[in-house]
Amino acid sequence: MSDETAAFSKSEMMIVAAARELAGQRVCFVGVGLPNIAVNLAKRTVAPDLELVYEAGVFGARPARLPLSIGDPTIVTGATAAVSMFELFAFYLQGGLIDVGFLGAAQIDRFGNINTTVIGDYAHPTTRLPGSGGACEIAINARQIFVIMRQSKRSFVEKIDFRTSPGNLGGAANAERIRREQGWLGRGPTVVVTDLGIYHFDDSGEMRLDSLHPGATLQAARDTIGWPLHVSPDLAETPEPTTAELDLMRLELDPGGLFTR
Amino acid sequence: MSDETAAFSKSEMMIVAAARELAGQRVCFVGVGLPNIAVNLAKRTVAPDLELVYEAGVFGARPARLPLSIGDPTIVTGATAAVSMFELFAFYLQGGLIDVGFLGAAQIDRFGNINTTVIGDYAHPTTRLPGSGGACEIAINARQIFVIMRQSKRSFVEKIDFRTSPGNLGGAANAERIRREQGWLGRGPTVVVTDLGIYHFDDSGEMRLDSLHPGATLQAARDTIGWPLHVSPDLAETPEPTTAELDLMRLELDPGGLFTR
Amino acid sequence: MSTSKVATMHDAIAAIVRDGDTVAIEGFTHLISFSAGHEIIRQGRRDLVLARMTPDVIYDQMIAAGVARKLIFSWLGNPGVGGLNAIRRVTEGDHASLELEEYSHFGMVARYTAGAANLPFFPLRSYFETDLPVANPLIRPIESPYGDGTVYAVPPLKPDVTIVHAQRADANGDTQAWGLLGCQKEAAFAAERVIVVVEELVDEAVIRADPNRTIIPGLIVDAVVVEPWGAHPSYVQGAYDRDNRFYLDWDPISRDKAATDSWLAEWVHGLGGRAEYIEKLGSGRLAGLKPSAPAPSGSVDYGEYR
Amino acid sequence: MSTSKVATMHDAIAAIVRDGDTVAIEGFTHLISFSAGHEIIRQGRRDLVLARMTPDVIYDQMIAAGVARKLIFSWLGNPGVGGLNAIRRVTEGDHASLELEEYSHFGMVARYTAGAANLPFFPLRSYFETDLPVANPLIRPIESPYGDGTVYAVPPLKPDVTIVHAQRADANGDTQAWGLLGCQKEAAFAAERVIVVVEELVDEAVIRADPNRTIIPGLIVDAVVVEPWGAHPSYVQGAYDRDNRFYLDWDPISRDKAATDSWLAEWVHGLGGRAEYIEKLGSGRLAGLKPSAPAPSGSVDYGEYR
Repeated sequence: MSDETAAFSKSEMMIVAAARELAGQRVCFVGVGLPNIAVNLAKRTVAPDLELVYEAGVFGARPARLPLSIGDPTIVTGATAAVSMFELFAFYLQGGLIDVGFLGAAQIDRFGNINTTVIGDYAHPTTRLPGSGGACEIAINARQIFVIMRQSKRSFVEKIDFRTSPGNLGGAANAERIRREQGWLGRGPTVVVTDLGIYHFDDSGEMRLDSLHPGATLQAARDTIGWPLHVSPDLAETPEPTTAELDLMRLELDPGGLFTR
Repeated sequence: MSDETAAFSKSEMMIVAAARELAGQRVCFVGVGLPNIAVNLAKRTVAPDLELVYEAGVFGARPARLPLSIGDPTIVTGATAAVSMFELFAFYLQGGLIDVGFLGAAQIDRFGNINTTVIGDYAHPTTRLPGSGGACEIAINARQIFVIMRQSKRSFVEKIDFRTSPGNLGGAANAERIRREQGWLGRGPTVVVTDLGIYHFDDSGEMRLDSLHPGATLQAARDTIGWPLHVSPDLAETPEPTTAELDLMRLELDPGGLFTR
Repeated sequence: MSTSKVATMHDAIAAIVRDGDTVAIEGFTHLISFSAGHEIIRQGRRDLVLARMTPDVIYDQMIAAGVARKLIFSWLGNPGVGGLNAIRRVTEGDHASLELEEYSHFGMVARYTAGAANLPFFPLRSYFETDLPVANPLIRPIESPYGDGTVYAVPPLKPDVTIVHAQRADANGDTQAWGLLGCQKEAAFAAERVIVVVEELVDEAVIRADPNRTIIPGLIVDAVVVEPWGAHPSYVQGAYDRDNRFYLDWDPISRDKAATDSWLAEWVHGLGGRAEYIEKLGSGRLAGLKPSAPAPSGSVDYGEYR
Repeated sequence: MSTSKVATMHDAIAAIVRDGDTVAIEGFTHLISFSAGHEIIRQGRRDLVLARMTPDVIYDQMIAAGVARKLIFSWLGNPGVGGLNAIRRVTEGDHASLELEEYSHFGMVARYTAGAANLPFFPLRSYFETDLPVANPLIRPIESPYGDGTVYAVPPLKPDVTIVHAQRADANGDTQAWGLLGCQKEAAFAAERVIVVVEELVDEAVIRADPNRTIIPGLIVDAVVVEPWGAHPSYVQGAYDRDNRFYLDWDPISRDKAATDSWLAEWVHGLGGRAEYIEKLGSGRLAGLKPSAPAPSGSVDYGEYR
């Protein structure tokens, strides 16, 4: 077991676990960084018919290599459609055609509300983060939201410094009412994949640990989360990455190990 | 004189007079029917650099024949740009890029307000007309409006049955205030060309006869207009169509005589 | 993704268009699916709400055939010819039996855009100081939140079915068109169900070779009907011209109810579908509608990036 | 119409970009006019309000050079690499000297769209239940006139100058681009003045052969600058790839103010223009950025109609 777990990195496990959650999904809005490699891995494994949508204005991308960033000529060549960003955000995203929006975060709270704007005070932040990009509208309009990020007490916090992208707000009841009243098409966050495990959201709209990655411990999970951890009564262990999954990441998607080391 | 006037039709004189008014204009929004042939004649005579814009979604049309209607494949082939109607109406027209909007009308009043919707009561009209099409937004957003239509007591009326397209509203002062307050980019109607003469608008925003076509009389003009006619103190006579203008209409633009008879 | 959506017009209309539906057959003078309109008549649909910027001859025929209870439009005419006489018969005087909901062209485009974008309204500068908001109370004023005046709003239009004709699509419904694009993209994204009728069925690779040319993704398409000449008597850029004689001939026919009914009996009910219609028109008539010469766009290079 | 607007980058920037202007160099990862940004630095413009969805390395360089007083944006980063360190130096902590006006991507696209369409606002479903309207009071709620809830509005953005890079244009400024189109069309129509920088100057006939490919008409263009490789280190679909090494190298350089200044001295102030920049980069570096193979779009037929 230890040998085998030594055979893959925590990042690789995280990416593989995120990719597997996409099984059965049809249209996925791809974010920058980790989501980019996780979705491209899913497309090559559990979800070959997955339609990749890039906010840059591409539907049905067939990237011949792992895109270098959120925009890359390889996502256009051979795609079904390359459209203006107005059309992408208005008709595809706000129009309700996106099944899964994949987001990263600098800070997330127990209800899946996300901060990617600032750490500290908005006017004089200690750290100025990238900001919303498309995250704010993805969180509101995609049918469901997957989050992929590493755990730490700095990122899994009791209270986020700035709400860039709404999750389950103050809890499920409140969130469902507001989403219904405002005519939002999305139901918010459903999955959070970290370097330690896989979380889903319980009836109260709060994050619940459903699966621990091989080698990860409950204690490690608790030590890197800023609120009392909810653990599923039937906590599972995440199946290890397969050789096929590892080879795809290492040989094809990320030979440089930019994301997987 | 009578021989010469016999050498062209009233419609031909009307179209030629309208075309000449386009001298010096740059971007013209082309309407259906008479405006279509007048603008295409101007492009071949007094305004060779005129950019033809069709509401169907064409900028910089180079029609190889007189377009059969407001949409025609000949306005696309060889054009500068073929765009969606959203882009045409939002960016080109409402965005303020159109110098002259050319309109026809079923009814027009002394202030250049236009009706192309119904004759009689709206719910139970005696005649159901085509409606606005793009006329309502052309009247509001084009920098100035040219009107081309035949005179008759039925069409030049004291009160129009329905205001489809705003002109000088109740008069120039009122119209200028509203256009300024509402951020309209257009200044409204500036020219009306009929089968009898050429009208411009005076300081009060009312139609004034500035030129009578050859063979037309003041009496004829008065008999076919539903309000006390304002006549310019220095009333001119419209120069007759040249052989070149007539040949263009008869041999190239409208060999069938659909508009010119 | 690779499942074929190719269907006959009969099967597509039978499965997708239902009595009472709001149906938009869009295409601004260009790419008008007369073929789909005729099949809707043939299958005897009733109580349809027909939406279209320019109802054109196809809606005059459909309304003459009694398929519709209401018309949503912005310009009611036989382009370049005159009025739509069958529609006038049911909208003028005390016989007015067809419900009308009327906008301007930009208002209709804005309605489809709001529908496609899941917006509760779309703002535009039209309508101020006109009688249109009186005639149609769905055209409503809205204050700018920046204190700089009032504009008008139109509500979203979300057809149950949008039907468009295009030059080509693949079996998945990924559709490309060129020439006048009208509001087909907006009308398709706004719709619950979409039927695409094409001149030519092409391999997916043809579509993917020029992704900027795609106007409708298969993602929102329910059926692909392959019917060359399906837009006659309207035109298809690069394929055939408008059959203007047809538009001119329709004027006297449509002025007389009996003549209209017998035209429908002969050219719609009397035929099995577009193939028979084309055969009846005759190859001579069609040959005269071909472009006088080709006008190639030329090719651009997207480049391979591995 | 036939008067040439072709100018050198030096002359175009000198004539069109003024101190204090709101300037938008748009292009979403694709077609970013680094060349224009460098010329603006070289000519020492000051107090600019820089607008751009993704400020990217070019605005990090321009802000490091001191041309800007304010930044309007939606995503602040070095795509695929990390942060924009020069901008962070003037936006973090008590040194925060650069004014920020922040939206989401759709908010920025909507602002340009409202600007291009002369609308007083543009509605969208973003922002509800977020802190963005608190951080930016220009993001305001607006009630639907149809009684179905509240959405948010953003105000129009009308740059004094919009600068875009494209594959080709004619001497009149009629511009065609393919691949990612971002919001260049909206940003250009929204602007008072427009500069188009192209890889290739083509005859008007090339543009007119494919009117659906035109994104910006010469009507709104003030200058056409012909500069192959003008978008390096960003990419041009079909012409060259993103120079990722440049984006990676910029990270350590931009972390150190002195290193940043010496980079600007060497690569911007020390050079006369893009031609010298390209020569300094070296043909080997550029050769490695060419696509691995061509990927032709294929040609479509518009047809001649006489």
